[in-house]
Amino acid sequence: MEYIDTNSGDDSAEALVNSDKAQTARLTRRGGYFILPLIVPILLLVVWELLSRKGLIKPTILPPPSDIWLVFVDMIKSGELLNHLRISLWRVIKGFSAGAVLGLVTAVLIGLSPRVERALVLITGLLRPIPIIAWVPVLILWMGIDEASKITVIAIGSFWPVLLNVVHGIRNTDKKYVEVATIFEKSRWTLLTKVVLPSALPSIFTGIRIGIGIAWMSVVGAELIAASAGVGYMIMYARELSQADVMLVGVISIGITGLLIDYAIRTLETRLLKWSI
Amino acid sequence: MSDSIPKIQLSAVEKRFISARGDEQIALSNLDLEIGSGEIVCLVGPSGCGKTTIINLMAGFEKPSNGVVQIDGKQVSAPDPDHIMIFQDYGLYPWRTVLGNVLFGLQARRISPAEALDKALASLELVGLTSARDKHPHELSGGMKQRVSIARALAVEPSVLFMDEPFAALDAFTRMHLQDELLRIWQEKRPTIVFVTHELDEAITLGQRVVLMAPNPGRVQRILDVKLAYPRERTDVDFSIFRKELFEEFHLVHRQALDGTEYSI
Amino acid sequence: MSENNGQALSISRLSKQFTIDTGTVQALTDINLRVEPGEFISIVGASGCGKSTLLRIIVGLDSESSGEILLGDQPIRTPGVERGMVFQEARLLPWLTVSDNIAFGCRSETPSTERNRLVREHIELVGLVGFEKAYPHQLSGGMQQRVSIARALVNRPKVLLLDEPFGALDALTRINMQQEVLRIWEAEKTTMILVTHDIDEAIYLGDRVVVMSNRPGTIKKIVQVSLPRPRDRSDYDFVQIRKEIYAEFFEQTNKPFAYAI
Amino acid sequence: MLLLPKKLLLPIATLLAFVAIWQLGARRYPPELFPAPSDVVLAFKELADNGVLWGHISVSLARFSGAYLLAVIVAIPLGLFLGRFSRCHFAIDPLLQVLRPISPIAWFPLAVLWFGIGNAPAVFIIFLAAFYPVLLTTISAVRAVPAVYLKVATNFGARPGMTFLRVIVPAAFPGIMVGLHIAVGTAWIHLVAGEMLGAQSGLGFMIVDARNFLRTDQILAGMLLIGVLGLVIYRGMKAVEHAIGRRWGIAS
Repeated sequence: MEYIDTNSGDDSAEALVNSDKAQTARLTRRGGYFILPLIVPILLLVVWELLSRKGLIKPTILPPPSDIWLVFVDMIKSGELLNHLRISLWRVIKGFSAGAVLGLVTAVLIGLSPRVERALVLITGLLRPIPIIAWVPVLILWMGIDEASKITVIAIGSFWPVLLNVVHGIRNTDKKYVEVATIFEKSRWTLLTKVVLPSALPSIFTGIRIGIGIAWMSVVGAELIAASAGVGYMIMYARELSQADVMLVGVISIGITGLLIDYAIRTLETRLLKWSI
Repeated sequence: MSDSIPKIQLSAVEKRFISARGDEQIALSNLDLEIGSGEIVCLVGPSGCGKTTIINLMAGFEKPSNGVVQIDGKQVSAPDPDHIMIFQDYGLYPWRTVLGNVLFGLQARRISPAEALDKALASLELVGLTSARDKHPHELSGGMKQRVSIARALAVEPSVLFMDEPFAALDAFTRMHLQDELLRIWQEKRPTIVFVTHELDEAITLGQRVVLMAPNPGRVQRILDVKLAYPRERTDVDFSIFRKELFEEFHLVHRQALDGTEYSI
Repeated sequence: MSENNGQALSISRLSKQFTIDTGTVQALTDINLRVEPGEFISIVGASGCGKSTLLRIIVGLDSESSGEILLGDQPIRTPGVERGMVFQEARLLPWLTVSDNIAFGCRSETPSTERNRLVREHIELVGLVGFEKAYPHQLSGGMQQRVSIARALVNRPKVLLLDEPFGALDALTRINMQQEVLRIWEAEKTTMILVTHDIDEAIYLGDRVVVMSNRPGTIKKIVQVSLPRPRDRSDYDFVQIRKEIYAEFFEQTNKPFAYAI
Repeated sequence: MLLLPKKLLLPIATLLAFVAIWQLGARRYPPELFPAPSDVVLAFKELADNGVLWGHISVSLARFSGAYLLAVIVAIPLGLFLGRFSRCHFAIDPLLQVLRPISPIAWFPLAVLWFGIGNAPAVFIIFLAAFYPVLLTTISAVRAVPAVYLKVATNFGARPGMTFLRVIVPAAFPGIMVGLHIAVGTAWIHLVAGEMLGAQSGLGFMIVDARNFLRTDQILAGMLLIGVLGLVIYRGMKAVEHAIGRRWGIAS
């Protein structure tokens, strides 16, 4: 099995982006940290607002920021937005937990036993490249249109990145550490718990981060195709009513929620991996 | 060394850094140093003594907080192709062949391709790497890589070579071999060489003068004139005398440095 | 502290081949060496002479060699806690603190009170009191290597193998660590086998210096160093021994100094 | 076939077992709910024979390559620019951070509103899916160029143009390649999503169409085909990357 992930999104990009904290620190010291990053978004919003006011952008196509804001506040007040978000999030949590646990267990088996790996290599090779969204129609056929099919889609989506990254982490355990354990005559169990798993932990986290990202993406996809609640449904429904403002509120809340989830996991990661700074 | 104007002159040079915690640290304090044309000067000292800072100031990669750094009587303000720095990690471009790397400096100078090729080949010949001209850096051993980087520097015929622990990543035998090579090349081209190292033997093998530095704040502890004729035999009694002298002085410096640096998290 | 059980390490007719794409490489040829209990042996050689391979065979990480290695009268085939090893990189587990790393070296059956005592004792031995809770990345290279030495010694091995342990440290820290190792050796009386490419280091530390030659890796010469410790590196006898060993490495190369100033 | 390498025995055996269980298990259900592997093969043949399949494949591939190329053409220069001028990057970064986690699928309804039904929304989605990975890896690849490369260039007096074209671009190239092949993966997924949601042609549409007629066998055939095609494109990309890396002496 080759441990690449067609579904993995841009994780390597993120790893690289994180590596230049020094530069950020330098800019911070120059005082640009708070001002610079605000200029562009504010400028953009002002131009957008002005163009809309002057009638250069049709509000049915792209409503002005102020309208979007009002709709946003309305939807928060009525509880509608949060309700949809809650439903989507809950689906993600259920689907992701199932997919991640399954992925972790399979990965440990594959990582530790070449035999298991060889047994599974062709099947995984066949199933893995199928895009998650392509599962939606057939799962709806099999499991009906309610929760089960959506959760399964999410589980499939999160299963692969977790599996691949954990296997990768286990495989990439530095041989030098394994040698140290060998010299001290450690048992296989000690080797697994004290050496292999800790050293795979960064990869496990990468898997979890990508997995949850894909889960969040899949829930939206699944809800767009078939659902009666959730953010994806909210956007789809707004489209039928041609409410561009509601659609934009939905899209932006998807972005912000995704950002928050990622932030939460990163925080957890830095807590747990304080040895690897 | 009885020249009229020194090749490199540092007067009352001071360098301060702001550390990550935000407090100011003095990397170099009030440093005066003169280096003659064609001289080999070795800077040695424990980590944190500012030897790399000095060489970066001379090469123009950093600017002094106070004082003046001059080469040929002109103030150093930026890196100059007449003063080439050789780095410990070679700085070779992995996508270029050995020859391509050596050509880089000549291309930057916009020399005609034919002339550039001649110069590059001559330079490769000088370091004995003509046969490896079409290889890529990843196919070479550490010692060969460093020779390529020396060839790249020599190709532009600089008057000064700055060498920042160039052989530190090599094993002891390769290192000695390259020291001999460097002396041979110096013999032929006579550039001024400023050489940073933490190996005492290396400093005594190469340097006409050895500048011993001490940390906290970085300063010159002592300048030792190594009055030994080249070639120097590393196992000669005379060599050992210098070795011992430097060693003892160094030990002292090192003791002080250890208290400050090694045991700090 | 503990006396050595008086077991000599004897290597006889040891050879080792590696198979690579282009054929086989003779890494070691007919190595014969007897290391007395409590002795400090230094092995010097250029890179690629098989000196590290020799250590890896002794510790049991490389197998499939021909010949025999006996510790006392027990043949060595697999790794065992009676042989400790310190590598060039400290190889500390980055996710464990200093104490936990040293404790990792303890035999699994060691009861935890005993384990704590051993860890404390060895942290003291290598002079790292106060750093018990630090993670490896917070330590300097020299300190990491101290932890690694403590971890290797915590089982009171009969033989401690040191594979270029200071190769990655700067010259000054290296000198400091050499003195440390000497101090520990004098305190623990462990048999030590040190592999290095630093001739000075070999002479400074060893009772005997084994000079190995390149391809095929074989023992070229064994030089007895009967200087009292602590040794003075610029002492006349030291310099003479240095000269003798240098000659072994530079004999074939016709002098590159065909010029004079 | 007779001299099958031993290590292939186990994987093939498990695959055969998997297919066999599927075949046996499928007998107990009606084929429109749970088709057997043989049904899937037949469905595939049927689609191929009546010519529908090739049309969908070529439409999908054209859409995919067009949108992907467009994304690459926009993202690489932008990434090189933002990577080189860190102030600009710093100014624009928060915007990127908020927009990036929005799955391209979520833009779909808006895209339909903006561009109308048809080709454009699908292309837009694929573009977005490829754009971010390429942009972000390019930026970070430029910023991750080792300082010593730049120092050497400055030292030899290389002009900014030469430093950029002959040092920064080649040094960042391997990183950019990583972005390019990641983008192939994400873009391919979103191709299917885009076609399922709104297009009237392509492999994604083919699946939706099959669902509307309850042709589960065709759905599965379509899924497998999409998977295999995606894998082939992805592997091809990797091979190109590897070949270039080797030529440059970067990959070992």
